[in-house]
Amino acid sequence: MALQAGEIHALLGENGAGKSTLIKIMTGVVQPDGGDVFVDGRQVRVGSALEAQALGIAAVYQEPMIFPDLSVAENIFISHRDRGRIVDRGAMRRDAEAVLDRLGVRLDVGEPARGLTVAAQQTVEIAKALSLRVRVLIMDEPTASLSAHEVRRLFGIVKALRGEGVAILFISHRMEDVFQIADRVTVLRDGRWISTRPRSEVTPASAIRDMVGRTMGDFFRRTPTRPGDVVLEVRGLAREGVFAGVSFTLRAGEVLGLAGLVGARRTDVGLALFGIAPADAGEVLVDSRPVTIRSPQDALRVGIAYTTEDRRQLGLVFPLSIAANVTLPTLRRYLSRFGLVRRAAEDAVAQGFKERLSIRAPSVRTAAGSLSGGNQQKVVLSKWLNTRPRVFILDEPTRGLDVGAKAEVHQIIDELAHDGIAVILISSELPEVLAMSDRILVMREGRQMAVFDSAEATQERVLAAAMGQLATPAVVV
Amino acid sequence: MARDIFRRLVRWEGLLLAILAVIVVVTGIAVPGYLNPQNQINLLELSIEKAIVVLAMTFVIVSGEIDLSIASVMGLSAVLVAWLKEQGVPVEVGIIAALLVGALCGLFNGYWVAVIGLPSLAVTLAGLIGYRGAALLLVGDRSIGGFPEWFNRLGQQPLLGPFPLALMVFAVLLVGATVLLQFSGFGRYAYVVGSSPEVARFSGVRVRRVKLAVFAMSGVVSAFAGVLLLARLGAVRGSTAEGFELDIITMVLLGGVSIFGGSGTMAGVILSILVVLNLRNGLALANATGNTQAGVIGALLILSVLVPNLVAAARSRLGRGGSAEAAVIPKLSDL
Amino acid sequence: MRIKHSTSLSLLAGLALVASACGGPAAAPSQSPTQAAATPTQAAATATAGGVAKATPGQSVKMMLLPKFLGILPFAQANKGAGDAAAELKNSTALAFVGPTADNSVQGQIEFMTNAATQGYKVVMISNNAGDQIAPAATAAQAAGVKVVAWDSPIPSAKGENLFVAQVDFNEMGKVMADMALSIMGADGGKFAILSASPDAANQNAWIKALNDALKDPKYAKVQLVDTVYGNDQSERSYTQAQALVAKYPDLKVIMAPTTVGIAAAAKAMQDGKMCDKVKVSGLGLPSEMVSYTINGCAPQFALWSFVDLGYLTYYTSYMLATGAIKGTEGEQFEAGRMGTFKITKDPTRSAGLRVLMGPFKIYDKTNVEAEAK
Amino acid sequence: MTLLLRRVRPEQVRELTLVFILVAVVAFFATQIPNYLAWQTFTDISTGLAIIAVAAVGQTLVVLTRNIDLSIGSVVGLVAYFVGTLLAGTPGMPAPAAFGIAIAMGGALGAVNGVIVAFGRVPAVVATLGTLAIYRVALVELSGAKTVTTDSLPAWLLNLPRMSVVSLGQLDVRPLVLLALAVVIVFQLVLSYLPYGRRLFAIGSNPDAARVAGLPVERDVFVAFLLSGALAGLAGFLFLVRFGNITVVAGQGLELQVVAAVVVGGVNIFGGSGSIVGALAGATLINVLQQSLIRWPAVSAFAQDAILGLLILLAVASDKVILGRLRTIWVQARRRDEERAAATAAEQATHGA
Repeated sequence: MALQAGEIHALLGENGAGKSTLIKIMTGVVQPDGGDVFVDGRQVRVGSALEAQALGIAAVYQEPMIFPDLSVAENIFISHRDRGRIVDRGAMRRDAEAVLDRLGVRLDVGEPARGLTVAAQQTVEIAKALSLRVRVLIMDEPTASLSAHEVRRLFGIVKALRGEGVAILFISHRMEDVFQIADRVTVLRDGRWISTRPRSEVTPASAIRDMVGRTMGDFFRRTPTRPGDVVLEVRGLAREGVFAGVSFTLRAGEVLGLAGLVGARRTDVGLALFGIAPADAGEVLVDSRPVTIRSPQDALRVGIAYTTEDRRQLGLVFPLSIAANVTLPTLRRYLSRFGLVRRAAEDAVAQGFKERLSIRAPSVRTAAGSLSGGNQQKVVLSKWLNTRPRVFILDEPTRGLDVGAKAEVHQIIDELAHDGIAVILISSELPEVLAMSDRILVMREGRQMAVFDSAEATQERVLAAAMGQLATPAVVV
Repeated sequence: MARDIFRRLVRWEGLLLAILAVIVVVTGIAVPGYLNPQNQINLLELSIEKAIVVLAMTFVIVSGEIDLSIASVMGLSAVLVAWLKEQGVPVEVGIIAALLVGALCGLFNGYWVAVIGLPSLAVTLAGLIGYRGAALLLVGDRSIGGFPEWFNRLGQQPLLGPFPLALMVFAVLLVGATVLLQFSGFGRYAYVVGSSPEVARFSGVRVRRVKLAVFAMSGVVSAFAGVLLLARLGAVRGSTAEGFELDIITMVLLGGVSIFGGSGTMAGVILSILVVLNLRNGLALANATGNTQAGVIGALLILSVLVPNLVAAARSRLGRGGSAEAAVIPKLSDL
Repeated sequence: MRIKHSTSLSLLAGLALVASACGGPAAAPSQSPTQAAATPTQAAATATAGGVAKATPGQSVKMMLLPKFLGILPFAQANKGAGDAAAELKNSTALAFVGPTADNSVQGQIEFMTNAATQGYKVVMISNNAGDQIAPAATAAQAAGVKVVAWDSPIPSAKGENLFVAQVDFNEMGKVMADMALSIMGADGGKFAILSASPDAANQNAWIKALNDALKDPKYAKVQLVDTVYGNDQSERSYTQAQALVAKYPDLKVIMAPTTVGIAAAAKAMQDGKMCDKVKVSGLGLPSEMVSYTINGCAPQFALWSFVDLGYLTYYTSYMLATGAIKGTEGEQFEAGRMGTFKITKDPTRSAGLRVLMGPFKIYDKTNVEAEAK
Repeated sequence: MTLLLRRVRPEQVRELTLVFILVAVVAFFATQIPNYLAWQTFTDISTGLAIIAVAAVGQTLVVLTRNIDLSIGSVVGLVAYFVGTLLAGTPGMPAPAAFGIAIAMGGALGAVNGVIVAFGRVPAVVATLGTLAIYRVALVELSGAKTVTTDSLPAWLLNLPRMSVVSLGQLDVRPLVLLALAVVIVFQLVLSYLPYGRRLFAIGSNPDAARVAGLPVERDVFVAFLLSGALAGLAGFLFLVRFGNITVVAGQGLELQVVAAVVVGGVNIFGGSGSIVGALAGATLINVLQQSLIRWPAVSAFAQDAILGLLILLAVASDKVILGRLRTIWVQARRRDEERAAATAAEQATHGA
């Protein structure tokens, strides 16, 4: 596989196809078993991350590799060797702001990265790669956490870099991204090279065929359901300084999409409903009865479940087995009279989910951390489905998943609706929200801008609302 | 990867088992009297209180915290029983009071750690000083002895066959702790809270409650061990059990429990207790000074991790590439 | 030096030997086998009451010298004395000088005592740091045929102890300290404070008690003891405690430290604080550590005894006890090589126990300290 | 006030809360202890603090990288003893040589820790618990039960603690204190302004990311241990200077005091955040509490430790509470500012239109 200067080269492949390993080899994190790497025609050995840097290879990882205690500016410049022997904080701040400006992002560069959202953290990663004099830039799912607006901005930068002669290896599960930006497309499958073709010769269908080795249907479509009774009613929910005035109702079997740009505070609404960061004003009614949710235990009691957007940090206990993860919120059900865990029962229920959601793992005793992203997400879903929720909040459930896994998750969401569960879907991928939701609530900077029915929702209208271009907030309940 | 972790785990406990076997065989041949059954009982009995607290400490460390105040709680409980006896309170009542105070000490630690969110190192360091101070406050510069005959006998004479009470108590607690850590819901929570407290919180686990319980348990068990120590020694002073904390933590860590929480098994800890006690006894019988004993155990602590790591690194360099990840830091396998 | 002592009365008077000496009725029947086991079977034991027993050199006796911990001078000196005695007595089994670490002293001593029986030791000579906490282990060792001879610091209740080889008379110690305080302060008297080892150091506590008793004598009417603080036998802590005493009592005249670590640290603290003119330091000290302070007047007077002699006498006594030359009963007299003749008596400073008193004190001042420090 | 709040975030001034608590403590004891606010008290406490402070600086470097160095007490003892013996044997040795040897020896002992942890991948607690014992054993074996006595030490060393560098009336600033202060300042600057210092934060904050970012993690951690050892060696030298009499128990238990200072000083025990100044503030706070308690006539020797434990806990707790409150106030102030800015911007936009 060859990567040319001034090209954007897309790399496609399902999770587990070997993309991440390829990145790790190129950035010197692991050593190859065989084969060679050439830079500018010279054979090189990328023995360490440092050597990769010297060769001008930089990577933006799918899971942000940030330093939570360092400031944004420091995160950007920590691995720079050319900034003199003494750290000039003022210059660093200015330069950091300049780099972020190129990305069109405004962040407080003095703030510790700990407090940033995943999206912002990823932006910092990109800024870090940009700030190094890169010749080869590897981007692993850079758009996964960005909203459409930011994606456009990013692509502008990527194209500019291409113009400067930088070779860009672009890895994404979003077909539309790939076709919008890539010059050439390479597909990997099961750790093997399958094909490299100019974009013009590739269609989404052919790419997917190469990736999965079979033909797949179009983007997912919901099967219609008949909504049942109102399960959840939210009136004027607010958390001081975070969001305010969120109101909606949700029926059994309905999917409510939460759309908005980064910083729209959608996740915070989810966290408030789940009791992690409780709301301090407003009312929540479940089955028309007012409830107080001050903790996740409260939420679980009334049948609200929540899957986090940060699967890596907050989703699973990696060293624990699949079964133990699945039963974590409901462990009490699997205890014998003496408080011992009934392993057989636990395994049985996990096995059930393994089959139902086709979790690919050797057994339910396998450590959750060893699974691929898609399968991890299915374990997370199993864990919460096992609480038999009435309301299921899914925060970015398909982030970082490949097409196959994504489709499976969509399938699951559809089934949830059919089973009469009320679903709140938080997603930055507008097509996903549009395709999956019955209604779409659009937020902007902590305020509810509009609620659309799926019939009246279009990409343009939602985006306009998310960017605040509606004259008055239209609240359609 | 899971199998890999499992192999690693087996390797860790296998390593300890191998070390134990070598110690027993070599000492058995070289040191007369070592294999004598009475000696085997002695070597356990001499450190049985520490071994008991090791069990509780394992829970604390697995759940990602540390309790440095254990030795001071042991001292305080022993002193309390003695002081109450002086005030005319029967020893039986004194023991119950000591256990209660132990639980309170543990809950007090737990409150600041779990509810207020202070680092356990700081809190229990304050406890280390404070609880010892409370013991000193009660006895001052005195030594209190003269306990009822039944109490001394329980601590100093064999109860059943050649086995003293404390040994049997340890056996029971050992089984209990193993079941609790490896097979119960509480143990599962301890691992989860230690491994990733945030995931636990997002999964509806009452993290605070788990931590409070772990600290309370640590307090009660330490207090209980303090009472057993009192019975064995027959007298108590302000300094009783001083400095035990480092020995106890050493045994837990050698057992393969990660100081960062979330990993380690009771089997490893038990093997570690046996390794340390047998080694110390073997050396002592061979006329090694306490200094030498401490040095050998210190070296063992380092080498037991270092040597396998170096071997693994060498192997990965010789063989095909791959990660030079630490080989024997045991991780939690399929729970 | 930390020597443990307990003020509490013992329930059991201990050995039948001791019990008969005390005439106490409390001797438990369970102790009888101990006596049987401890009684030497050798017919060679020929000491008669009133006569002076002599040692029979050349016998093989496995003996252990167990200090509080290893690594400090006084115990090394005692080991040297014991080694001298072993050479004189031609004991073919080498003396074991083993001990715990300083931070594991109590627990370590109990372990060594328990293991001694397993190892087949005939005598354990212990400078006890565990107070009465060693008693059960010592009693068990005796039951297994081990003689337990305490030196430097006894087992307060005398339970599990055959004999105590005392360096000086503990009551005498109180008077010596009071005298030193008075002589330093002069006839006008004044305030002084004690800087002790740890609060449960039984030796120090016994001496402090003796000092308090001694101060009741009208001779010391103007000598006022204002405070007792503890430096835990650590230089760091003792040093700051000495500083604090001066801050707390501006008119303090003497710091009395009955511990070698404490006295040196206090002297250094006064010297560093340029306060030697105001506050003097006294107590128990090693001449080699104190010589400069004595010469420059920071610590004009202090006392100690010879640890070499103590080790020598302890070894001699223990050897004779193990070989049956003496039985370890009250009133026996024996000859201890170069040190002359000693007598086993009741220990008047404890409620039970037998004692061999070495003595005497040596008071050091400008005139004699340099010679001794060499 | 708001301007200040806007520019400075609470984390950056977290040491101030400790200073505030310290002032409160001093004010309290001043009402309780006669002649407490005397220069003599300052001299006594500051000189004693110097040793802990120097060791705490080294410990901070290590803790920032998500490691810990428990061998410090033994290193201090071993170096103090070794250098003391050396000086006793060769009285003509110049002061800088002794000073250098102490640091070099400490550095060597620290390097052993560093190799085991950074390259041998042994968890730091395990490694340094081991060397804590081993270094102490080395000291006991090395000593042959001999004590370093003040008498055998050269005069310049004995005079050092009595000297005053600055003497203003009753205020004496000892060379030990100045040296410790210099160490604190130098290393605070290293942490703030050298890339190495920033990397220590990065490594402790996220070791995986540090590796991926190409930071020399192993080397940096190794150097942190080496520095910690070297500073412990320096502390050992100060220990020798101050106490003169060095036995085999010298420095025993110092590691707990140092770790306490660092933790109370707000250095995160899991790495990534903290400062040298904070560690100094922590050390000062604990030391002032200790020293004040033994000077407080109202409290018996037996009650001191019970109170000390409680006070340390209260200090740590109030630090946390105050800091949390400050953070809230700061966030609110920031938000108001932002809203105001947004309003102004909107206004300008309308005017422009």
